[in-house]
Amino acid sequence: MIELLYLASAVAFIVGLKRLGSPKTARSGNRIAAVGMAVALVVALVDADIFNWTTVVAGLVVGTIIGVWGALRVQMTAMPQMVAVFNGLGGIASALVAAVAVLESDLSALPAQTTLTILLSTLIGAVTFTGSFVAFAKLQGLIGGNPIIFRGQQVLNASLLVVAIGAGVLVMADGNPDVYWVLGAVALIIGVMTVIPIGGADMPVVISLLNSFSGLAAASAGFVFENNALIIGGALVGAAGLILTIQMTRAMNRSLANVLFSGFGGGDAITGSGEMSTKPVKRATAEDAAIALGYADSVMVVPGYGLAVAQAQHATRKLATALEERGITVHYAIHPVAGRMPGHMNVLLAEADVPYEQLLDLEQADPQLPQTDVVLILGANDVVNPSARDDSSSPIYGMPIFNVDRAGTVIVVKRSLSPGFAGIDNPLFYNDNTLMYFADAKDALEQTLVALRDV
Amino acid sequence: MIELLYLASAVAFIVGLKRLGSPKTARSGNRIAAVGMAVALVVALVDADIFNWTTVVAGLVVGTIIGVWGALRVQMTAMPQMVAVFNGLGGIASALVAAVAVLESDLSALPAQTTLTILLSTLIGAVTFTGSFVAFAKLQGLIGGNPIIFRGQQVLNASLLVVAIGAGVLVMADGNPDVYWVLGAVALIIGVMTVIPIGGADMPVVISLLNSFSGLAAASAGFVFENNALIIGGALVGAAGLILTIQMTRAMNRSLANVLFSGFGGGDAITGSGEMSTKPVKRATAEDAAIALGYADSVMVVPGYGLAVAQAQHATRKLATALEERGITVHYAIHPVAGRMPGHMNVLLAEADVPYEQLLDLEQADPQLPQTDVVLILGANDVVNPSARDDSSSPIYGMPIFNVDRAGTVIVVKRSLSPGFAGIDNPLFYNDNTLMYFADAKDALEQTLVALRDV
Amino acid sequence: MSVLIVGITVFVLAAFVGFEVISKVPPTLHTPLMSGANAISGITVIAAVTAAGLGSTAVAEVLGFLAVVTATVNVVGGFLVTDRMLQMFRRPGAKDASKDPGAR
Amino acid sequence: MSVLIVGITVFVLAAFVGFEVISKVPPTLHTPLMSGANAISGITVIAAVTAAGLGSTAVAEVLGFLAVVTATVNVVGGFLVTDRMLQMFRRPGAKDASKDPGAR
Ligand SMILES: NC(=O)c1ccc[n+]([C@@H]2O[C@H](COP(=O)([O-])OP(=O)(O)OC[C@H]3O[C@@H](n4cnc5c(N)ncnc54)[C@H](OP(=O)(O)O)[C@@H]3O)[C@@H](O)[C@H]2O)c1
Ligand SMILES: NC(=O)c1ccc[n+]([C@@H]2O[C@H](COP(=O)([O-])OP(=O)(O)OC[C@H]3O[C@@H](n4cnc5c(N)ncnc54)[C@H](OP(=O)(O)O)[C@@H]3O)[C@@H](O)[C@H]2O)c1
Repeated sequence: MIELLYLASAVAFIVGLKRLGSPKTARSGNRIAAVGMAVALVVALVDADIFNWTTVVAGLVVGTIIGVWGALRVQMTAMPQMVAVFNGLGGIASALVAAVAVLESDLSALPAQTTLTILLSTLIGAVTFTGSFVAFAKLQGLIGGNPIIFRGQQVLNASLLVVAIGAGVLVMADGNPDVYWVLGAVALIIGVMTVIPIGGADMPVVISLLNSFSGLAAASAGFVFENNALIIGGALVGAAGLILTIQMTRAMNRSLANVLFSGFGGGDAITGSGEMSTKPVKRATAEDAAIALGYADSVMVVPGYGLAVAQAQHATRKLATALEERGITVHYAIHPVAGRMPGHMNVLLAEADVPYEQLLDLEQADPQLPQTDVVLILGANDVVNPSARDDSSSPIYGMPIFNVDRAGTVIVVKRSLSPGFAGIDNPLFYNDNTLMYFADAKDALEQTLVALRDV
Repeated sequence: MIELLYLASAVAFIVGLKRLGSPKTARSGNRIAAVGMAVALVVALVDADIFNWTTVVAGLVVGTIIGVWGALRVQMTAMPQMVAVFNGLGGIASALVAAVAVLESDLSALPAQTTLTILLSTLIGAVTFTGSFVAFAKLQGLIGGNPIIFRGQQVLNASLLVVAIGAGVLVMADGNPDVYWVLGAVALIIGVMTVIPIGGADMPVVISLLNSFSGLAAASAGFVFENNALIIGGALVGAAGLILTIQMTRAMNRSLANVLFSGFGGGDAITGSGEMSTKPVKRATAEDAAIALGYADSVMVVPGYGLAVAQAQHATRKLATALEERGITVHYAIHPVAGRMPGHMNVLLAEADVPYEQLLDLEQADPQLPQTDVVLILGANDVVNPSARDDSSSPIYGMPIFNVDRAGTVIVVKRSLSPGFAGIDNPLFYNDNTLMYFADAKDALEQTLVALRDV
Repeated sequence: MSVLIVGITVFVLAAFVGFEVISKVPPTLHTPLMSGANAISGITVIAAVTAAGLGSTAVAEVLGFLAVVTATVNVVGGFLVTDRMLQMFRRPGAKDASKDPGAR
Repeated sequence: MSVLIVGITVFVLAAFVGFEVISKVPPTLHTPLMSGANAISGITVIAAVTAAGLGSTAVAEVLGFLAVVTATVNVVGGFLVTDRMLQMFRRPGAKDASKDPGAR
């Protein structure tokens, strides 16, 4: 019976995952999976012979409170970070479980396979933990988004790995618990070391990969406790997470290896900022923007991460409406990786009730640009950076972009010349047909709206 | 170890199935699955403690000989029948296995679940057996393709089912072996009764469904012998077969229920043949055909089952080449269900090295027909039957067809006015712009080729 | 955990794999795929050899023998005939088929 | 059949399901899907409660407690945050997303 209920929850996970893959069913899918989880948990509480209930219940309560609190107060723009945190906690949970198993049992007495799986869930769990939190820190801006690379890094990582494996072998050999803790510690360090050299812009990919890891950690914990629900759930996430990761890298047209080992996604910020201030740009005021927009026939709005930061979606909608009342056609060019999470822009603009027909994706919008009079770039940078097209030495070279420089006039609204997430300079800003309007996107839009009245 | 090898072969099945789903990998997929099977069989021979080796080896040898012989001598056009036979044999094998288990063990002593799975694999296996052979007989033309429907059929089938279930319950209750044999016998009858009311044209769908059944039978046998390789393999085929069946019915745009219970696919042959000879048709000779074709600018060839019967693919190619030398553009309109198995026409024409670019599928060819001068129909009937479009009472109503009647001239090459697989009359033949050239497709083409010289 | 439960778990998972593994298949491949799957269902040959192996009575032995024969025919014939079908798809055939899903 | 073997079998099958179940997902759904999958990986909470339950030494009990807390955060927070994300996809958003795969 117990087992059948576990199986049922496993099925719920499968169905949930499948439904999560398509927009219409996604939400129900998430809920189905949640129900499956609830069932599994209840079964576990009934099945496992629990001595210290207080600990368990207390843990559940505390965890629930933290989880709910975290999930509800996080802003849309901070979601990826949040997922990173949750994922890291899941990872460490598996590691801790393994640790308890070590404390409670005599390692040298355990059958080899159990020891092995204990080591695996410790290793993978710990790596997931620290790795996820580094990813969080990078996304949150607690540490710079740029790849942190230093001399002898490879060597260090290699030796760390050797130590970890060595420790593992030792534990397998003479079940010495002390060595086990060494392994755990090293694993934590490995997690940090493998993520810091990866650029902030690639963190979502990293998180997705670590997510797959936490699945594997759970599965190994399943082997330790001989629980199929764990094995199934873990294996599911392990595999699904991997596929998803690969799909993500494809969306940024990169390979997984390239993401992990190329130190891309933070670009060469130093030289970037070096050039920046030097070259001259055409500055624009609200009035300039209003005139350019007011007398255009067609306007293409390119929203980016900055729009999210400024929470300027409603202001954008207002300005667009005003322009349309003047008989100007307005469209929005939504880049697949604009913002900080896929669909970021769709979510924001949907929130402001922007008509769905006006949202164009890469394939639709780019061809229209040459016939577009004015392109209004709101806090976007990398996704309109021509060096992805022209400069084969650029770290984002090959990433599909909006070729806005082919449009009539380009108005860029951002607060400064500072780079976007890829951390690289943007030649677009120095073009003759580019006007730089330095301001917070929201303020800029509101002032332009005012100025538009007198145009 | 044993188990791991079984698992490996199960994985081979999965990979094989997946690869079978895409043209480039299909062949390798089939071979991978075959290897998996070989492994599993060897493991079984090693693992199972076999008393009478002679029986086993003899069985394997005889089976192999028959299998090879059958597979090699069957013609392309008879493949579906062959699959039906193989499938039926697989089904009965599972049933026989269950029977042996009954003979060798005391039913009343067995645990309930074992008895249940024994009954299941008997029931499903036996139904698959007779059902498949009826399908074979219909495809082979041993019995008429038309649905065999008689008064009280439903009642009979219902009562048969009741008897079967009743017998099952009895066996479960007091493990009486005699009742078990009754169940087996009834199951055999059920297989016949459920398939005879289905029209010949739908047999491939039925076979596919029975294929899914034989998978389930194997899986239940797996439960009886507590063998996971069997369970996995069986469940795989059970599920995959079901999906495939549904996809097949979609290709004929029908629902599975409609296929199974509508008595479609043989149509109302009586009234069909009733009308037939009465109405007048325009007869054509080789010369007429040659003239019509020779002075056309564009010709669309619509091959059908008759082309396969006449093995006229090479003759077709020759005529097409002759026409092209006259500067006439020739295309082939390949209907998804033309012939007797999906891809039937592609296979035939590929055999005659017809240039791939000239093969158009439904979506491509149909829009071109109104601009086509001459449509040459070679042994096709149902796929060009306008009543699928016009006559909502027609059994094939709703099936997508080539609207050849919208082309300039239609030349139909077939031996008589007799109906196609759906067993219904074809209004097309009586249209004013339709020329009926009554002959074997191959002869017709060769004579037309000769006649073409003097045009 | 009882063998039955294991069996059920394995069955359910395998069924899911079966459902998912068959995505949109071009009609050209329906028959070969059916035929290949059918050959796989011949896995029952494993049970057949076991059954035939333990047959003690004459009847049981005959039935076991028949089981082995039929299952073997299914396996051998099934894979062979599938291979023959697929053999017919030269590049054009294959190309065409691979185009098919896009077309529908 | 040893528990280990069963585990491996189940693992392999589940992995296949995981691979197959994620077909082409529109980029708009990458983040929610990742988040949902992450919540599922919190299944380790089952092991956590078991571990916390059998903790005899103080250390073990503390670690067990932490395991339960972290796992629960992962589960509860994960599902909640996913739901919040998906909530943002009103019809337009959804429509757009469902269109996406076609576009690429
Ligand atoms: N969508 C995804 O799934 C995803 C995931 C991971 C990484 N990424 C990466 O993130 C980047 C997205 O490109 P993007 O063009 O959308 O953003 P971006 O390249 O990161 O540029 C955002 C720009 O917005 C400006 N900005 C910030 N706050 C602002 C405010 N309040 N008002 C106005 N402007 C503001 C910033 O310039 P100032 O500071 O000068 O204002 C910054 O240059 C790409 O590199 C992509 O690869 C995307
Ligand atoms: N492709 C599949 O997967 C599949 C599977 C199952 C069922 N079906 C069904 O099969 C049918 C296929 O349609 P179809 O138009 O291809 O074939 P059809 O409707 O069955 O008609 C075939 C025609 O070919 C003629 N014919 C037979 N031998 C001939 C010869 N030697 N020379 C010239 N003509 C000959 C026959 O007329 P005469 O006897 O007068 O010559 C017959 O009317 C559809 O109903 C379809 O649903 C197809």
